[in-house]
Amino acid sequence: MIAEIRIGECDFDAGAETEALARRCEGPGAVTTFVGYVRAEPGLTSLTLEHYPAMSEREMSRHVEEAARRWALLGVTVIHRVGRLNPGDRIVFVAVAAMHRREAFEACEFLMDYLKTRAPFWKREERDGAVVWVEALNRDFDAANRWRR
Amino acid sequence: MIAEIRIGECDFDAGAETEALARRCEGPGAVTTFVGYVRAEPGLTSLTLEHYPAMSEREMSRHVEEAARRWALLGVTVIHRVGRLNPGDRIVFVAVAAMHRREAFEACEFLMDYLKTRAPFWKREERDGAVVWVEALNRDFDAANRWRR
Amino acid sequence: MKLLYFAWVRQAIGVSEETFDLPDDIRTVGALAERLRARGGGYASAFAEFGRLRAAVNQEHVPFDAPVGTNDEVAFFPPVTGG
Amino acid sequence: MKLLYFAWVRQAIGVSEETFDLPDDIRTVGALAERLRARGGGYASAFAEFGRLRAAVNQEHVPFDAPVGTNDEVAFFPPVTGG
Repeated sequence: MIAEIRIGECDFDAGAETEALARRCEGPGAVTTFVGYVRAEPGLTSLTLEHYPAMSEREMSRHVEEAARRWALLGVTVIHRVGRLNPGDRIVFVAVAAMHRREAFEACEFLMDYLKTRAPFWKREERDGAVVWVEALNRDFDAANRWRR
Repeated sequence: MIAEIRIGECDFDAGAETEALARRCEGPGAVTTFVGYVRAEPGLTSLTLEHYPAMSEREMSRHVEEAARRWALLGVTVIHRVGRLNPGDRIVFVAVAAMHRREAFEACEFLMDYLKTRAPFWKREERDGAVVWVEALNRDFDAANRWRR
Repeated sequence: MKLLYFAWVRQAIGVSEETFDLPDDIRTVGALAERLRARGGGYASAFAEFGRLRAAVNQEHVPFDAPVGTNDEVAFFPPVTGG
Repeated sequence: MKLLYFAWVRQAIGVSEETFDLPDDIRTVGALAERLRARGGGYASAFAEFGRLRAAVNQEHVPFDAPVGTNDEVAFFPPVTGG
Protein backbone atom coordinates (compact mmCIF):
# COMPACT_ATOMS: atom_id res chain seq x y z
CA MET A 1 0.00 0.00 0.00
CA ILE A 2 1.49 3.30 -1.13
CA ALA A 3 0.57 6.28 1.04
CA GLU A 4 1.26 9.93 0.45
CA ILE A 5 0.36 12.53 3.08
CA ARG A 6 0.98 16.23 2.64
CA ILE A 7 0.12 19.22 4.82
CA GLY A 8 0.87 22.75 3.74
CA GLU A 9 -0.31 26.05 2.31
CA CYS A 10 -0.07 24.91 -1.33
CA ASP A 11 -3.16 24.27 -3.42
CA PHE A 12 -3.49 20.88 -5.15
CA ASP A 13 -4.68 19.63 -8.54
CA ALA A 14 -7.25 16.91 -7.82
CA GLY A 15 -6.99 15.40 -11.30
CA ALA A 16 -3.20 15.27 -11.34
CA GLU A 17 -3.19 13.72 -7.86
CA THR A 18 -5.79 11.13 -8.90
CA GLU A 19 -3.75 10.17 -11.96
CA ALA A 20 -0.48 10.09 -10.00
CA LEU A 21 -2.08 7.73 -7.47
CA ALA A 22 -3.48 5.46 -10.21
CA ARG A 23 -0.06 5.30 -11.88
CA ARG A 24 1.74 4.54 -8.62
CA CYS A 25 -0.67 1.67 -8.00
CA GLU A 26 -0.14 0.19 -11.47
CA GLY A 27 -3.62 -0.69 -12.59
CA PRO A 28 -6.21 -0.25 -9.83
CA GLY A 29 -9.84 -0.85 -10.81
CA ALA A 30 -11.19 2.07 -8.80
CA VAL A 31 -10.12 5.41 -7.41
CA THR A 32 -12.48 7.31 -5.13
CA THR A 33 -11.72 10.89 -4.21
CA PHE A 34 -13.06 13.54 -1.91
CA VAL A 35 -12.43 17.26 -2.28
CA GLY A 36 -13.56 19.56 0.53
CA TYR A 37 -14.03 23.27 -0.23
CA VAL A 38 -14.55 26.43 1.72
CA ARG A 39 -18.29 26.86 1.27
CA ALA A 40 -19.59 30.00 -0.34
CA GLU A 41 -21.89 31.43 2.35
CA PRO A 42 -23.30 34.93 2.74
CA GLY A 43 -21.06 36.94 5.06
CA LEU A 44 -18.16 34.47 5.04
CA THR A 45 -15.08 36.28 3.79
CA SER A 46 -12.23 33.94 4.77
CA LEU A 47 -11.30 30.77 6.61
CA THR A 48 -7.99 30.25 8.39
CA LEU A 49 -6.73 26.80 9.29
CA GLU A 50 -4.13 26.14 11.95
CA HIS A 51 -2.75 22.76 12.98
CA TYR A 52 -0.43 21.01 15.41
CA PRO A 53 2.43 20.28 13.03
CA ALA A 54 4.22 17.63 15.09
CA MET A 55 0.98 15.67 15.45
CA SER A 56 -1.15 16.24 12.35
CA GLU A 57 0.93 14.21 9.90
CA ARG A 58 1.46 11.40 12.45
CA GLU A 59 -2.26 11.27 13.21
CA MET A 60 -3.17 11.13 9.53
CA SER A 61 -0.60 8.35 9.00
CA ARG A 62 -2.28 6.38 11.78
CA HIS A 63 -5.67 6.81 10.05
CA VAL A 64 -4.21 5.60 6.74
CA GLU A 65 -2.62 2.57 8.45
CA GLU A 66 -5.93 1.76 10.12
CA ALA A 67 -7.74 2.00 6.74
CA ALA A 68 -5.14 -0.30 5.17
CA ARG A 69 -5.76 -2.85 7.93
CA ARG A 70 -9.51 -2.78 7.33
CA TRP A 71 -9.69 -2.79 3.53
CA ALA A 72 -7.64 -4.20 0.66
CA LEU A 73 -6.18 -0.92 -0.59
CA LEU A 74 -3.56 -0.24 -3.24
CA GLY A 75 -2.80 3.38 -2.39
CA VAL A 76 -3.93 6.48 -0.53
CA THR A 77 -3.24 10.19 -0.95
CA VAL A 78 -4.22 12.69 1.73
CA ILE A 79 -3.60 16.43 1.33
CA HIS A 80 -4.68 19.02 3.88
CA ARG A 81 -4.15 22.73 3.43
CA VAL A 82 -3.46 25.20 6.23
CA GLY A 83 -3.37 29.00 6.35
CA ARG A 84 -5.81 31.57 5.04
CA LEU A 85 -8.34 30.43 2.43
CA ASN A 86 -11.19 32.10 0.57
CA PRO A 87 -14.71 30.86 -0.23
CA GLY A 88 -14.47 28.31 -3.06
CA ASP A 89 -10.87 27.34 -2.21
CA ARG A 90 -9.95 23.69 -1.83
CA ILE A 91 -9.18 22.57 1.74
CA VAL A 92 -8.71 18.82 1.74
CA PHE A 93 -8.17 15.95 -0.70
CA VAL A 94 -8.46 12.24 0.02
CA ALA A 95 -8.00 9.66 -2.74
CA VAL A 96 -8.12 5.89 -2.32
CA ALA A 97 -7.12 3.35 -4.98
CA ALA A 98 -8.31 -0.26 -4.75
CA MET A 99 -9.11 -3.16 -7.03
CA HIS A 100 -12.83 -2.78 -6.33
CA ARG A 101 -15.03 0.26 -5.79
CA ARG A 102 -16.61 -0.80 -2.50
CA GLU A 103 -13.27 -0.79 -0.66
CA ALA A 104 -12.32 2.53 -2.27
CA PHE A 105 -15.61 4.20 -1.27
CA GLU A 106 -15.63 2.88 2.29
CA ALA A 107 -11.98 3.68 3.00
CA CYS A 108 -12.33 7.19 1.55
CA GLU A 109 -15.36 7.97 3.72
CA PHE A 110 -13.65 6.41 6.77
CA LEU A 111 -10.57 8.58 6.24
CA MET A 112 -12.67 11.73 5.96
CA ASP A 113 -14.69 10.86 9.07
CA TYR A 114 -11.49 10.24 11.04
CA LEU A 115 -9.76 13.29 9.68
CA LYS A 116 -12.74 15.45 10.69
CA THR A 117 -12.81 14.19 14.26
CA ARG A 118 -9.20 13.30 15.12
CA ALA A 119 -6.69 15.19 12.95
CA PRO A 120 -5.48 18.27 14.89
CA PHE A 121 -6.66 21.10 12.64
CA TRP A 122 -8.79 24.08 13.68
CA LYS A 123 -10.75 26.50 11.53
CA ARG A 124 -11.58 30.08 12.28
CA GLU A 125 -13.90 32.06 10.07
CA GLU A 126 -14.06 35.72 9.28
CA ARG A 127 -17.78 36.52 9.05
CA ASP A 128 -19.07 40.02 8.55
CA GLY A 129 -15.82 41.34 10.00
CA ALA A 130 -15.88 39.19 13.16
CA VAL A 131 -13.51 36.28 13.72
CA VAL A 132 -15.10 33.11 15.13
CA TRP A 133 -13.68 29.67 15.82
CA VAL A 134 -15.65 26.94 14.08
CA GLU A 135 -17.42 24.63 16.53
CA ALA A 136 -17.06 20.86 16.19
CA LEU A 137 -20.26 19.18 15.00
CA ASN A 138 -21.95 16.29 16.76
CA ARG A 139 -22.84 14.79 13.40
CA ASP A 140 -19.13 14.46 12.58
CA PHE A 141 -18.57 12.46 15.75
CA ASP A 142 -21.63 10.32 15.00
CA ALA A 143 -20.20 9.69 11.53
CA ALA A 144 -16.82 8.65 12.95
CA ASN A 145 -18.45 6.40 15.56
CA ARG A 146 -20.05 4.32 12.81
CA TRP A 147 -16.59 2.84 12.16
CA ARG A 148 -15.99 1.71 15.75
CA ARG A 149 -15.73 -1.98 16.43
CA MET B 1 -29.38 20.39 -9.29
CA ILE B 2 -27.13 20.61 -12.34
CA ALA B 3 -26.55 17.31 -14.12
CA GLU B 4 -24.15 16.56 -16.95
CA ILE B 5 -24.14 13.13 -18.59
CA ARG B 6 -21.79 12.19 -21.42
CA ILE B 7 -21.24 8.93 -23.26
CA GLY B 8 -18.59 8.56 -25.94
CA GLU B 9 -15.17 7.39 -27.00
CA CYS B 10 -13.35 10.44 -25.62
CA ASP B 11 -11.17 10.25 -22.55
CA PHE B 12 -11.84 12.67 -19.68
CA ASP B 13 -9.77 14.76 -17.27
CA ALA B 14 -11.02 13.90 -13.77
CA GLY B 15 -9.53 17.03 -12.21
CA ALA B 16 -10.94 19.42 -14.82
CA GLU B 17 -14.36 17.77 -14.52
CA THR B 18 -14.26 18.02 -10.72
CA GLU B 19 -13.38 21.71 -10.89
CA ALA B 20 -16.00 22.41 -13.58
CA LEU B 21 -18.65 20.78 -11.39
CA ALA B 22 -17.56 22.74 -8.31
CA ARG B 23 -17.69 26.00 -10.30
CA ARG B 24 -21.12 25.23 -11.76
CA CYS B 25 -22.45 24.60 -8.25
CA GLU B 26 -21.07 27.90 -6.89
CA GLY B 27 -19.54 26.90 -3.59
CA PRO B 28 -20.34 23.31 -2.61
CA GLY B 29 -18.71 22.03 0.57
CA ALA B 30 -17.91 18.60 -0.83
CA VAL B 31 -17.26 16.88 -4.13
CA THR B 32 -16.89 13.10 -4.20
CA THR B 33 -15.65 11.40 -7.34
CA PHE B 34 -15.21 7.91 -8.63
CA VAL B 35 -12.92 6.92 -11.49
CA GLY B 36 -13.14 3.37 -12.83
CA TYR B 37 -10.19 2.00 -14.80
CA VAL B 38 -9.47 -1.01 -16.97
CA ARG B 39 -7.55 -3.14 -14.47
CA ALA B 40 -4.04 -4.22 -15.33
CA GLU B 41 -4.29 -8.02 -15.19
CA PRO B 42 -1.95 -10.63 -16.62
CA GLY B 43 -3.18 -11.72 -20.06
CA LEU B 44 -5.71 -8.89 -20.47
CA THR B 45 -4.81 -6.96 -23.62
CA SER B 46 -7.93 -4.87 -24.27
CA LEU B 47 -11.50 -4.17 -23.21
CA THR B 48 -14.25 -3.13 -25.61
CA LEU B 49 -17.43 -1.46 -24.39
CA GLU B 50 -20.65 -1.38 -26.37
CA HIS B 51 -23.90 0.22 -25.31
CA TYR B 52 -27.53 0.76 -26.30
CA PRO B 53 -27.27 4.40 -27.34
CA ALA B 54 -30.98 5.25 -27.28
CA MET B 55 -31.27 3.88 -23.74
CA SER B 56 -27.94 4.41 -21.94
CA GLU B 57 -28.17 8.17 -21.55
CA ARG B 58 -31.88 8.02 -20.60
CA GLU B 59 -31.18 5.32 -18.02
CA MET B 60 -28.32 7.29 -16.51
CA SER B 61 -30.54 10.39 -16.36
CA ARG B 62 -33.12 8.37 -14.44
CA HIS B 63 -30.41 7.31 -11.94
CA VAL B 64 -29.32 10.91 -11.46
CA GLU B 65 -32.93 12.04 -10.94
CA GLU B 66 -33.42 9.27 -8.38
CA ALA B 67 -30.23 10.33 -6.55
CA ALA B 68 -31.44 13.95 -6.52
CA ARG B 69 -34.73 12.82 -4.96
CA ARG B 70 -32.92 10.93 -2.20
CA TRP B 71 -30.16 13.37 -1.27
CA ALA B 72 -29.70 17.14 -1.20
CA LEU B 73 -27.33 17.44 -4.16
CA LEU B 74 -25.97 20.52 -5.92
CA GLY B 75 -24.65 18.85 -9.06
CA VAL B 76 -23.70 15.57 -10.71
CA THR B 77 -21.40 14.67 -13.60
CA VAL B 78 -21.44 11.19 -15.15
CA ILE B 79 -19.13 10.22 -18.01
CA HIS B 80 -18.98 6.73 -19.51
CA ARG B 81 -16.61 5.75 -22.27
CA VAL B 82 -17.38 3.24 -25.01
CA GLY B 83 -15.19 1.58 -27.65
CA ARG B 84 -11.84 -0.15 -27.35
CA LEU B 85 -9.77 0.55 -24.22
CA ASN B 86 -6.42 -0.65 -22.92
CA PRO B 87 -5.35 -1.70 -19.40
CA GLY B 88 -4.97 1.42 -17.26
CA ASP B 89 -7.42 3.46 -19.36
CA ARG B 90 -10.23 5.35 -17.66
CA ILE B 91 -13.73 3.91 -18.21
CA VAL B 92 -16.15 5.81 -16.05
CA PHE B 93 -16.35 9.00 -13.99
CA VAL B 94 -19.00 9.97 -11.46
CA ALA B 95 -18.76 13.19 -9.48
CA VAL B 96 -21.29 14.48 -6.96
CA ALA B 97 -21.30 17.96 -5.41
CA ALA B 98 -23.21 18.65 -2.20
CA MET B 99 -23.05 20.94 0.80
CA HIS B 100 -21.99 18.05 3.05
CA ARG B 101 -19.77 15.04 2.47
CA ARG B 102 -22.20 12.36 3.62
CA GLU B 103 -24.69 13.14 0.83
CA ALA B 104 -21.87 13.36 -1.72
CA PHE B 105 -20.41 9.97 -0.71
CA GLU B 106 -23.73 8.16 -0.59
CA ALA B 107 -25.05 9.53 -3.86
CA CYS B 108 -21.77 8.78 -5.65
CA GLU B 109 -21.77 5.16 -4.47
CA PHE B 110 -25.49 4.83 -5.29
CA LEU B 111 -24.90 6.11 -8.83
CA MET B 112 -22.03 3.67 -9.38
CA ASP B 113 -24.06 0.74 -8.02
CA TYR B 114 -26.98 1.63 -10.29
CA LEU B 115 -24.78 2.27 -13.28
CA LYS B 116 -23.14 -1.14 -12.83
CA THR B 117 -26.42 -3.03 -12.70
CA ARG B 118 -28.86 -1.01 -14.84
CA ALA B 119 -27.07 1.13 -17.44
CA PRO B 120 -27.02 -0.77 -20.77
CA PHE B 121 -23.28 -1.20 -21.34
CA TRP B 122 -21.49 -4.48 -22.04
CA LYS B 123 -17.79 -5.28 -21.81
CA ARG B 124 -15.87 -7.84 -23.77
CA GLU B 125 -12.27 -8.61 -22.96
CA GLU B 126 -9.42 -9.77 -25.12
CA ARG B 127 -7.46 -12.22 -22.96
CA ASP B 128 -4.52 -14.20 -24.27
CA GLY B 129 -5.92 -13.76 -27.80
CA ALA B 130 -9.45 -14.98 -26.96
CA VAL B 131 -12.46 -12.64 -26.83
CA VAL B 132 -14.82 -13.18 -23.89
CA TRP B 133 -17.89 -11.27 -22.76
CA VAL B 134 -17.61 -10.13 -19.15
CA GLU B 135 -20.14 -11.86 -16.86
CA ALA B 136 -22.28 -9.78 -14.54
CA LEU B 137 -21.30 -10.19 -10.87
CA ASN B 138 -23.71 -11.13 -8.11
CA ARG B 139 -21.90 -8.78 -5.75
CA ASP B 140 -22.83 -5.84 -8.00
CA PHE B 141 -26.51 -6.76 -7.73
CA ASP B 142 -26.17 -7.19 -3.97
CA ALA B 143 -24.59 -3.73 -3.83
CA ALA B 144 -27.44 -2.19 -5.85
CA ASN B 145 -30.06 -3.94 -3.73
CA ARG B 146 -28.79 -2.17 -0.61
CA TRP B 147 -30.45 1.00 -1.95
CA ARG B 148 -33.91 -0.56 -2.39
CA ARG B 149 -36.71 0.76 -0.25
CA MET C 1 -41.88 -3.25 -34.21
CA LYS C 2 -38.16 -2.77 -33.93
CA LEU C 3 -36.00 -5.48 -32.35
CA LEU C 4 -32.49 -4.79 -31.02
CA TYR C 5 -29.83 -7.21 -29.81
CA PHE C 6 -26.68 -6.48 -27.82
CA ALA C 7 -23.45 -8.19 -26.72
CA TRP C 8 -23.43 -11.99 -27.15
CA VAL C 9 -27.13 -12.00 -28.03
CA ARG C 10 -26.29 -9.89 -31.07
CA GLN C 11 -23.29 -12.08 -31.89
CA ALA C 12 -25.33 -15.29 -31.71
CA ILE C 13 -28.10 -13.90 -33.91
CA GLY C 14 -25.75 -12.16 -36.31
CA VAL C 15 -27.70 -8.91 -36.66
CA SER C 16 -27.94 -5.92 -34.31
CA GLU C 17 -31.46 -4.86 -35.27
CA GLU C 18 -34.40 -5.88 -37.39
CA THR C 19 -38.02 -4.97 -38.10
CA PHE C 20 -40.61 -7.46 -36.97
CA ASP C 21 -44.35 -7.65 -37.64
CA LEU C 22 -45.79 -8.49 -34.25
CA PRO C 23 -48.36 -11.31 -34.57
CA ASP C 24 -51.70 -10.69 -32.79
CA ASP C 25 -51.19 -13.65 -30.43
CA ILE C 26 -47.95 -12.27 -28.93
CA ARG C 27 -48.69 -9.94 -26.06
CA THR C 28 -45.63 -10.16 -23.78
CA VAL C 29 -41.85 -9.90 -23.99
CA GLY C 30 -41.61 -13.58 -22.98
CA ALA C 31 -43.98 -14.73 -25.75
CA LEU C 32 -41.97 -12.68 -28.23
CA ALA C 33 -38.73 -14.31 -27.02
CA GLU C 34 -40.30 -17.76 -27.45
CA ARG C 35 -41.36 -16.96 -31.00
CA LEU C 36 -37.83 -15.74 -31.84
CA ARG C 37 -36.28 -18.85 -30.28
CA ALA C 38 -38.50 -21.00 -32.53
CA ARG C 39 -36.72 -19.55 -35.56
CA GLY C 40 -33.82 -21.89 -34.74
CA GLY C 41 -30.15 -21.36 -35.62
CA GLY C 42 -28.57 -18.35 -33.93
CA TYR C 43 -31.95 -17.35 -32.44
CA ALA C 44 -32.29 -20.75 -30.75
CA SER C 45 -28.90 -20.39 -29.10
CA ALA C 46 -29.38 -16.69 -28.17
CA PHE C 47 -32.76 -17.43 -26.55
CA ALA C 48 -31.85 -20.86 -25.14
CA GLU C 49 -32.05 -19.72 -21.50
CA PHE C 50 -34.33 -16.81 -20.66
CA GLY C 51 -32.66 -16.61 -17.25
CA ARG C 52 -29.52 -15.32 -18.95
CA LEU C 53 -31.41 -12.57 -20.80
CA ARG C 54 -32.74 -9.15 -19.94
CA ALA C 55 -35.15 -6.99 -21.94
CA ALA C 56 -36.10 -3.36 -22.44
CA VAL C 57 -39.26 -1.96 -24.04
CA ASN C 58 -38.92 1.57 -25.37
CA GLN C 59 -35.58 2.01 -23.56
CA GLU C 60 -36.84 0.92 -20.16
CA HIS C 61 -35.93 -2.27 -18.30
CA VAL C 62 -38.93 -4.63 -18.11
CA PRO C 63 -39.58 -8.16 -16.84
CA PHE C 64 -40.46 -10.88 -19.38
CA ASP C 65 -44.17 -10.71 -18.49
CA ALA C 66 -44.33 -7.05 -19.57
CA PRO C 67 -46.71 -6.26 -22.46
CA VAL C 68 -45.47 -5.45 -25.97
CA GLY C 69 -47.29 -3.55 -28.71
CA THR C 70 -46.82 -3.22 -32.42
CA ASN C 71 -44.97 0.12 -32.34
CA ASP C 72 -42.59 -0.78 -29.52
CA GLU C 73 -38.82 -0.91 -29.63
CA VAL C 74 -37.84 -4.14 -27.86
CA ALA C 75 -34.23 -4.96 -26.94
CA PHE C 76 -32.77 -8.26 -25.71
CA PHE C 77 -29.37 -8.40 -24.03
CA PRO C 78 -27.36 -10.10 -21.26
CA PRO C 79 -27.19 -8.58 -17.77
CA VAL C 80 -25.29 -5.31 -18.11
CA THR C 81 -21.57 -5.07 -17.28
CA GLY C 82 -20.68 -1.39 -17.63
CA GLY C 83 -19.16 0.98 -15.12
CA MET D 1 7.85 19.37 30.02
CA LYS D 2 6.62 21.23 26.99
CA LEU D 3 3.08 22.64 26.91
CA LEU D 4 1.33 23.56 23.66
CA TYR D 5 -1.94 25.41 23.12
CA PHE D 6 -4.03 25.67 19.96
CA ALA D 7 -6.98 27.62 18.56
CA TRP D 8 -9.02 29.56 21.17
CA VAL D 9 -7.08 27.92 24.01
CA ARG D 10 -3.92 29.54 22.63
CA GLN D 11 -5.74 32.86 22.12
CA ALA D 12 -7.09 32.89 25.70
CA ILE D 13 -3.70 32.10 27.23
CA GLY D 14 -1.76 34.38 24.89
CA VAL D 15 1.13 32.02 24.18
CA SER D 16 1.37 29.02 21.87
CA GLU D 17 3.92 27.08 23.89
CA GLU D 18 5.86 27.15 27.11
CA THR D 19 8.20 25.05 29.24
CA PHE D 20 6.78 23.80 32.52
CA ASP D 21 8.48 22.08 35.46
CA LEU D 22 6.07 19.32 36.35
CA PRO D 23 5.49 19.20 40.13
CA ASP D 24 5.78 15.72 41.67
CA ASP D 25 2.15 15.73 42.79
CA ILE D 26 0.76 16.09 39.26
CA ARG D 27 0.39 12.71 37.62
CA THR D 28 -2.46 13.11 35.10
CA VAL D 29 -3.47 15.42 32.27
CA GLY D 30 -6.50 16.47 34.34
CA ALA D 31 -4.40 17.40 37.38
CA LEU D 32 -2.10 19.40 35.12
CA ALA D 33 -5.10 21.23 33.62
CA GLU D 34 -6.36 22.08 37.14
CA ARG D 35 -2.96 23.48 38.11
CA LEU D 36 -2.85 25.62 34.96
CA ARG D 37 -6.41 26.87 35.60
CA ALA D 38 -5.32 27.97 39.08
CA ARG D 39 -2.92 30.45 37.48
CA GLY D 40 -5.94 32.65 36.80
CA GLY D 41 -6.30 35.23 34.01
CA GLY D 42 -6.22 33.74 30.50
CA TYR D 43 -5.48 30.29 31.96
CA ALA D 44 -8.62 30.43 34.10
CA SER D 45 -10.76 31.20 31.08
CA ALA D 46 -9.03 28.67 28.76
CA PHE D 47 -9.44 25.88 31.35
CA ALA D 48 -12.83 26.97 32.68
CA GLU D 49 -14.66 23.93 31.28
CA PHE D 50 -12.71 20.73 30.79
CA GLY D 51 -15.59 19.34 28.72
CA ARG D 52 -14.72 21.84 25.99
CA LEU D 53 -11.05 20.74 25.91
CA ARG D 54 -9.12 17.87 24.39
CA ALA D 55 -5.54 16.83 25.10
CA ALA D 56 -2.65 15.03 23.48
CA VAL D 57 0.46 13.59 25.12
CA ASN D 58 3.44 13.15 22.83
CA GLN D 59 1.25 13.76 19.75
CA GLU D 60 -1.40 11.19 20.65
CA HIS D 61 -4.97 11.89 21.74
CA VAL D 62 -5.49 10.99 25.41
CA PRO D 63 -8.31 11.26 27.97
CA PHE D 64 -7.84 13.59 30.95
CA ASP D 65 -7.06 10.68 33.27
CA ALA D 66 -4.02 9.73 31.18
CA PRO D 67 -0.63 9.88 32.97
CA VAL D 68 1.90 12.65 32.32
CA GLY D 69 5.65 12.59 32.91
CA THR D 70 8.33 15.19 33.16
CA ASN D 71 9.63 14.80 29.60
CA ASP D 72 6.25 14.73 27.88
CA GLU D 73 4.91 17.14 25.30
CA VAL D 74 1.35 17.95 26.38
CA ALA D 75 -1.08 19.85 24.15
CA PHE D 76 -4.47 21.36 25.04
CA PHE D 77 -6.95 22.33 22.36
CA PRO D 78 -10.64 22.43 21.46
CA PRO D 79 -12.29 19.54 19.58
CA VAL D 80 -10.73 19.50 16.13
CA THR D 81 -12.50 21.09 13.15
CA GLY D 82 -10.34 20.26 10.11
CA GLY D 83 -11.24 18.48 6.89
